[in-house]
Amino acid sequence: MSPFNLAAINFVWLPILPMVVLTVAAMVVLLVGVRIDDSESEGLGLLTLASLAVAFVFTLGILGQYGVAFAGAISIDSFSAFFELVILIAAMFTVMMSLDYAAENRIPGAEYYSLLLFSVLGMMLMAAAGDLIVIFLGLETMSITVYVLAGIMRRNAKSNEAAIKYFLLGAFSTGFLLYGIALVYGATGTIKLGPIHDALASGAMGSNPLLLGGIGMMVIGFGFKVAAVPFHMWAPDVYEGAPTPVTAFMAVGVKLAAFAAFMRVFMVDFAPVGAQWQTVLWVIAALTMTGGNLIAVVQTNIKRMLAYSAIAHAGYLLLGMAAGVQSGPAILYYLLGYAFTNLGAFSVVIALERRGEVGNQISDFRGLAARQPLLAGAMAIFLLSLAGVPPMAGFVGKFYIFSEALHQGYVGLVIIAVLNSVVSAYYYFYVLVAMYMQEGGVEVQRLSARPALVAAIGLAALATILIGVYPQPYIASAANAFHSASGAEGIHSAALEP
Amino acid sequence: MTIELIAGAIKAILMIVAGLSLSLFLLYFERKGSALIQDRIGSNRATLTGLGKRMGMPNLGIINTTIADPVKMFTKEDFIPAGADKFLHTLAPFLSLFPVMITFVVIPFGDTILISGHRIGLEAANLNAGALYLLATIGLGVYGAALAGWSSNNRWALLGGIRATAQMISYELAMGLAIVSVIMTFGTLNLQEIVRGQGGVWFGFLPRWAIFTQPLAFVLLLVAGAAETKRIPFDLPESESELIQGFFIEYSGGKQAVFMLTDFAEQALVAMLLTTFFLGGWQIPWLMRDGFHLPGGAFLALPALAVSLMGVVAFLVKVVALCMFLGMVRWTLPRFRYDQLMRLGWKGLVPLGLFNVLVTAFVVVATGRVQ
Amino acid sequence: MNGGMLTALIFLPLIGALFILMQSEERAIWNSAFIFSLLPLALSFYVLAEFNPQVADYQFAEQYDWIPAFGITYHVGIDGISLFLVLLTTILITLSILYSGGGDIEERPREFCFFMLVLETGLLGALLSVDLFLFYIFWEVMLIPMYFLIGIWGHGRKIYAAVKFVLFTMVGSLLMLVAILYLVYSAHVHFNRTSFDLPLLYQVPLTVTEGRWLFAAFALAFAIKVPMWPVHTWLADAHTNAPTAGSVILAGVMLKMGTYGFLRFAIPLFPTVAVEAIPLFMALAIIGIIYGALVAMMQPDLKRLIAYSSVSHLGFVMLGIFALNPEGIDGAIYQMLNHGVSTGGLFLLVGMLYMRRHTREISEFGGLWKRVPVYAAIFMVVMLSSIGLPGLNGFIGEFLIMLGAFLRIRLAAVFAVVGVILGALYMLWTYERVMFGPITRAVNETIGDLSGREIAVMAPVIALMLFMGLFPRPLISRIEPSVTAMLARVNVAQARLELERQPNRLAALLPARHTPNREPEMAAAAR
Amino acid sequence: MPPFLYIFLGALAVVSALGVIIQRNPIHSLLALIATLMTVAILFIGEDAVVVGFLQIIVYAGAIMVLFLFVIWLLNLQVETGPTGHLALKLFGSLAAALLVTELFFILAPPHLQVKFTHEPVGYGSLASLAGTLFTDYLVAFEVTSVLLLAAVVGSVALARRLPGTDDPRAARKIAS
Amino acid sequence: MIPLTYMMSLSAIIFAIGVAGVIIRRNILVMFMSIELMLNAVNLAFIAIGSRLGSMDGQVIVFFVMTVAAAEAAVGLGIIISIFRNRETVHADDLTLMRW
Repeated sequence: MSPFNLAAINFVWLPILPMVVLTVAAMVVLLVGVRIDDSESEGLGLLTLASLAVAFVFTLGILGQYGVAFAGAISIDSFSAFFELVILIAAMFTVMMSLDYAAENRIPGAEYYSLLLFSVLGMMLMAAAGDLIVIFLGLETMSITVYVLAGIMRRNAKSNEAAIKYFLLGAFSTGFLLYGIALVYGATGTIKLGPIHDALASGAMGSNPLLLGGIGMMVIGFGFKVAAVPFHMWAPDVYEGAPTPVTAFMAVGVKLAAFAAFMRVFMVDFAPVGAQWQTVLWVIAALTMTGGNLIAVVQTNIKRMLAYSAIAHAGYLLLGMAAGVQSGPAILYYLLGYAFTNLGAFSVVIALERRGEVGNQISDFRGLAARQPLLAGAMAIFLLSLAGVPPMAGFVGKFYIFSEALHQGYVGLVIIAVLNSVVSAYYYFYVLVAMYMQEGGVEVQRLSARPALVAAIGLAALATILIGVYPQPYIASAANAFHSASGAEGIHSAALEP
Repeated sequence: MTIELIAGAIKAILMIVAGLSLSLFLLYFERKGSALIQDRIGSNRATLTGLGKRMGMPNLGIINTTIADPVKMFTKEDFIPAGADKFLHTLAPFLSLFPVMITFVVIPFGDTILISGHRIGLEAANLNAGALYLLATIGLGVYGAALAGWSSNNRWALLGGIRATAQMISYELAMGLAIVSVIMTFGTLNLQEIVRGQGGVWFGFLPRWAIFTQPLAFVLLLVAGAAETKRIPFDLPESESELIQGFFIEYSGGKQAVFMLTDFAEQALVAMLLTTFFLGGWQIPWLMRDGFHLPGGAFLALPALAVSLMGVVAFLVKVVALCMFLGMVRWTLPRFRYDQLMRLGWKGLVPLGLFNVLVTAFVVVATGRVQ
Repeated sequence: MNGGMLTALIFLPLIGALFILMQSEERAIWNSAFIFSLLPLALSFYVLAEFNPQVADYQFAEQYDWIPAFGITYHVGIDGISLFLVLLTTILITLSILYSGGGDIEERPREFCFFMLVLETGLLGALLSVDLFLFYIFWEVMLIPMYFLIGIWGHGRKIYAAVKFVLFTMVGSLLMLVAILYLVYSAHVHFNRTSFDLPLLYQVPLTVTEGRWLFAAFALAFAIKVPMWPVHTWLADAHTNAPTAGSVILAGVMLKMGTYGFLRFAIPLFPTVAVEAIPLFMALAIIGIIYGALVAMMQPDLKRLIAYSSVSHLGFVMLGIFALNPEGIDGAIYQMLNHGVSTGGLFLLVGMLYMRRHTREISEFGGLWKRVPVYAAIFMVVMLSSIGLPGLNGFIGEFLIMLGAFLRIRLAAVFAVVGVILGALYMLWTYERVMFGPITRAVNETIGDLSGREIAVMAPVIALMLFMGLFPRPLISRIEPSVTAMLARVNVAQARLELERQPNRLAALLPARHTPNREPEMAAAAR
Repeated sequence: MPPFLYIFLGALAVVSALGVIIQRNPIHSLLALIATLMTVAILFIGEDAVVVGFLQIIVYAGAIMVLFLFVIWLLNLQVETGPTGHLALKLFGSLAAALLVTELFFILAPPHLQVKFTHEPVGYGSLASLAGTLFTDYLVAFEVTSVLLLAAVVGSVALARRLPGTDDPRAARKIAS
Repeated sequence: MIPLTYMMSLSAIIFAIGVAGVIIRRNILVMFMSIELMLNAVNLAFIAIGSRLGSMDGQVIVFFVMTVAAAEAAVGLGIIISIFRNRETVHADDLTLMRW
């Protein structure tokens, strides 16, 4: 008889049901899309939107459940559900932004939307992974599709360049991540997250150089994905060159997924050896915040500026990670606010953009407030949130992370972060200056003919304020989510009964 | 231990030599056989009998083709065109021949024989992952043609090389799928075990050859194998009328000979694969270890050594017959167009192969032969 | 009965702001803005009427859970320190809107009114918050409208001024945020309870080093806002380039946020450090007074002149605060109100002049009194109030401050007097250059006197000056209890400091690290 | 695997790997890479990873590398003329690599290398054990690879298929200029 | 069996060569090849560790890595072709449309 215990696999459909939905939807989109002209791809977009919504509903079912499925490959907990939900929201926003953009720029619809769905699948896997190999495969599914999405405007030289740069550095970082996994595998004898945690928690591993090497390599690998300085050099070029909805998707979705995996591996499973990696993250966080913010100041392209701002925000998030397990919920909350804010900001950029790269410069925002007061107002909300001005979501997120970091005694790092916030205010406010205090700029066209985009902007603005003004439920769910992964009832509990 | 090593070495050399000499015979068949089919005389010095018709000159007959041809070619000038990549140009023919030669060593050409108490299997290397080894080495065959085409600094050669590469990669897929279904049927990667699994009979008379359980896979392997050999109707990489020999247009002398040798060796190899996977390898219908068990119930006892040797002969017979068949196909059919070739590969053979694998999987599961 | 009063006060302007966003007709915008500024004004007078002068603690207090995860509550309350600042805010906002509607702001009135009212919410919220988190939020919220007011409706290098203003303020406030977080963390360690509530945080025991750092962070934030020398450089740019209403609010109310912050947060939270820091801050205050006055004297631009006079005046306020005795602080608060009224009035007047001539260069004017006698008269009153002429409001504040400073450090009072003299000097000199002498520019011949609306704007200002100059008692009596309560903490700290310097006195009473439950006996000892 | 074989293969692997980054001609780099792949595959087999070793040859050397070859042809890459890369970059690269090796050597030095040695079970590395593990513990991962490959196919088609209505941009550019 | 240290050292050397290649070379294709070198080094490490641990995990991972490498190659080469069509270069230093 087979030496393999099939009963131990624990087939539970619930956690992968949303992913199955997405996979099927992607194939349907591909098949349907064969006969649809690139300039009429809105229908495909709506189909994609609907499937994401269905996946969203199914994902809600994971909330409150705990355990592992598929022989430990999938973790069932609110942590994964939280990230999956936010990722799905980000994807929905991306689709809403893309509906007109894709058709207008003649992006091949079937490929675009199906790749988007595949990418979301990869991200969700990263969030729900229960072993390192699923993290790796999720990461690759996400990355490979995003490489293509970045370069999907094939006749656009910038888009090409973005794709190749992202691809080369992404693949390069994958090598480091894998080597890290290999070393961790050597040190602990397993690649399943629960057993790794148990092995590390037993205390015998404290200073095993193999483990430390592995952790270091994995930091490099994840550092590339979250665009932490000094592994950030791809981000600005890629953000600038990629089609704007894809940029939004990268700035939010990829970052969410990368942090989901990063946090699950480091803050949950490597937590017993936290002292070993927190110092490294300290340095990286400081570099990332400072580097991102300082270079953002001199940018003239709004996408590039937002890219550096995204790097800077990764720095704040890394600050949370460096501060240790306590700040886990803060990072989750921050990511939630960050997601809406950034999606909104990129939506506004899309609203301004026209074929041929008009509308990508900060100077194009000049006088926007006079012509489109509501659009400018929404952008102002997003920028203020990014700058961390109360009462927007960005402020409470920063507040949360800083306070947790301070409670862990990271005063120096918090002060660096705070000074960085001032620097960041400079360039965010520069856009406000352009919108409200200067003349010129580009005319916004057809806003009324783009209901999905307008809806995206409005919803994002609403969410940015709501999450900031009344944060309690989101903080509670973030805390609940994080503790479900790291707490006693987390991934190490007995398998969920099917 | 030692004797196994020595035997292994001997068997390997034997097998390679056999393969190569088979190629030489194929060269002869190529000359005369095609002439026969196409109703022409062919090369008139190449006769089996060897009796010269004119001037009483001694006619060396078959030797003329099999020995004199290579000797002549190897003594010609080895020409490397200007601008060619000398290193790769020299390396390419051997890269082409080498994978084929090392593939021969895993083909089982007979059952075991007992020599001074040592039971020696009649295959050069009895690999547990033999089928994978096959796929691996066949996969490497691409590089010879590819690099020959590239290194010659000749656009016909490059075109030929590209065609060869694309074609071989495409058809390898179908070939792999065919082999996979056979592997699934027998549940092993070991070629000798696959052959052994084809011993015995169904219904009292039908040999348990895989061709009867996997007819589709046989056809797939046959077609894909023919394509792998880059011969008509799949000879687009070297089509004389378009590319004037394709990827080895710039080769002369010994290296050219090596390429030609590779062609015939590949043909022999494909025949061996077909024999091993589908035609029972060295199995002879109704012949067991102890002798013939004919369907009617008749029994003819034979000594074990004789049975083994008969197996070797049977293997050779099957291989030669298949070689002839492949040759006949070659001499009969016209050439494909390149798009037809690709369409056949990707839209015909690959889906069929996948379908076959799927059906095989269902059957295997249904009959409960899962480990 | 009084529940929800302060909430209504804070959020009425915000509701008004949102309401205005829906308006499109210009008249309707100004009218509704004015009405929505009158509502909080009325409410604040109601609060004044209901305010109990005997109680030192927060009145009208409301407290609801807001973000329980952080122990953050929505806690607002009003006491003697904030009472009149609230009134000042509502009055000045109303006047500014009234004034701006009269032609000063012509483009994008909707946004202007929106930002003004949001600004009012921010200012009132910051004044009324008892929860530190809430305070911080309003503290930041008031930044943004002011930024837009300067940047959109300002003059000259308005963008530079706006950005400079925001960045300066942000540096301080974010460091203060860190300090707040640290303080809350210490509270968490000590009371095992996370809370941003001010009364609780007053009790947090800190080591000397911690206290110094935290005080430094708070003090930096507030000092930038005040602005104290040497972090005052944003002020001149912001004032000069802001629109009139912006300057009025900036000088009238916003600068007070800094001094208010010292009184409400920096000093009572860290009394020991505050006592230690008296010499430093008094020195800075005096430098500010004299420096501001000297620089103001040299300014060719009226607004810039007033801006630097603010530096000087707020130096007085800081001097009073850091006298850390009832006289000084009462005087400081009184002077905050005075400065709000008189500098606000001055900015309004300069704005009116600017509207007529589109310049503020002093050299452009001269001999105006003949053409605009009403204007000149009002200008005179306001200016004299700013100088501190007895009978007008400025005198009371300056007197109290100098008294307080004298009681603390005599030399300081001497310098302060020099400041007063210099102040009179540059103000009168300016007045002379603008109003008297021959009319040198032909355009000045034709400028018209104040309109009815402008007089309506200035009348309450004059009335306030007279009232505050003649009847200080009703104000001081309401301010005093809260100040005394606050000073009790300071006195305790001071006593302890003195004890530490002379350890043999009452050494038994002193624990190595001061704990809050010993406070009553300490206070007794101090007396 | 006997030590001499390891030394031989290891040296071969290192030399050919160096060849990848030293060769000026992309095709030669590619050949060096193929050589490395083959050597590594043999090392795999020597480490009882027979199936994976052959897969390495079939998939990597037999398929992926041919793809590279095609692209090199398609792009008609010749020997790079002029200096390859900047000197500073070269220095930096070599330095980084050297540091990495040093660090890894430290990590991998015998006193530190603490791996729980367990004897291989029967059938280790066979197709059966590989497939068994693959379809039980790594079932999800395996299914994901199918999605991954599909996504990759869709992606490369999206990138490389000829756009409707466009010809070679180079031709278009020539006409334009 | 060869000591694990030796195998891992070999893998480390190849990995480092790959890293150096990515940094040194400016030809995108060769950079990509160097990345493949890195992946191979990783595979070697996995195999070596797996066989010492006696678990099949290492080999399974290698299987996955190869799959991923194939997918990456397909997409990466697609991108390279696409960029070559537009720009007629595969030199990383020529891709300077975006700076700072």
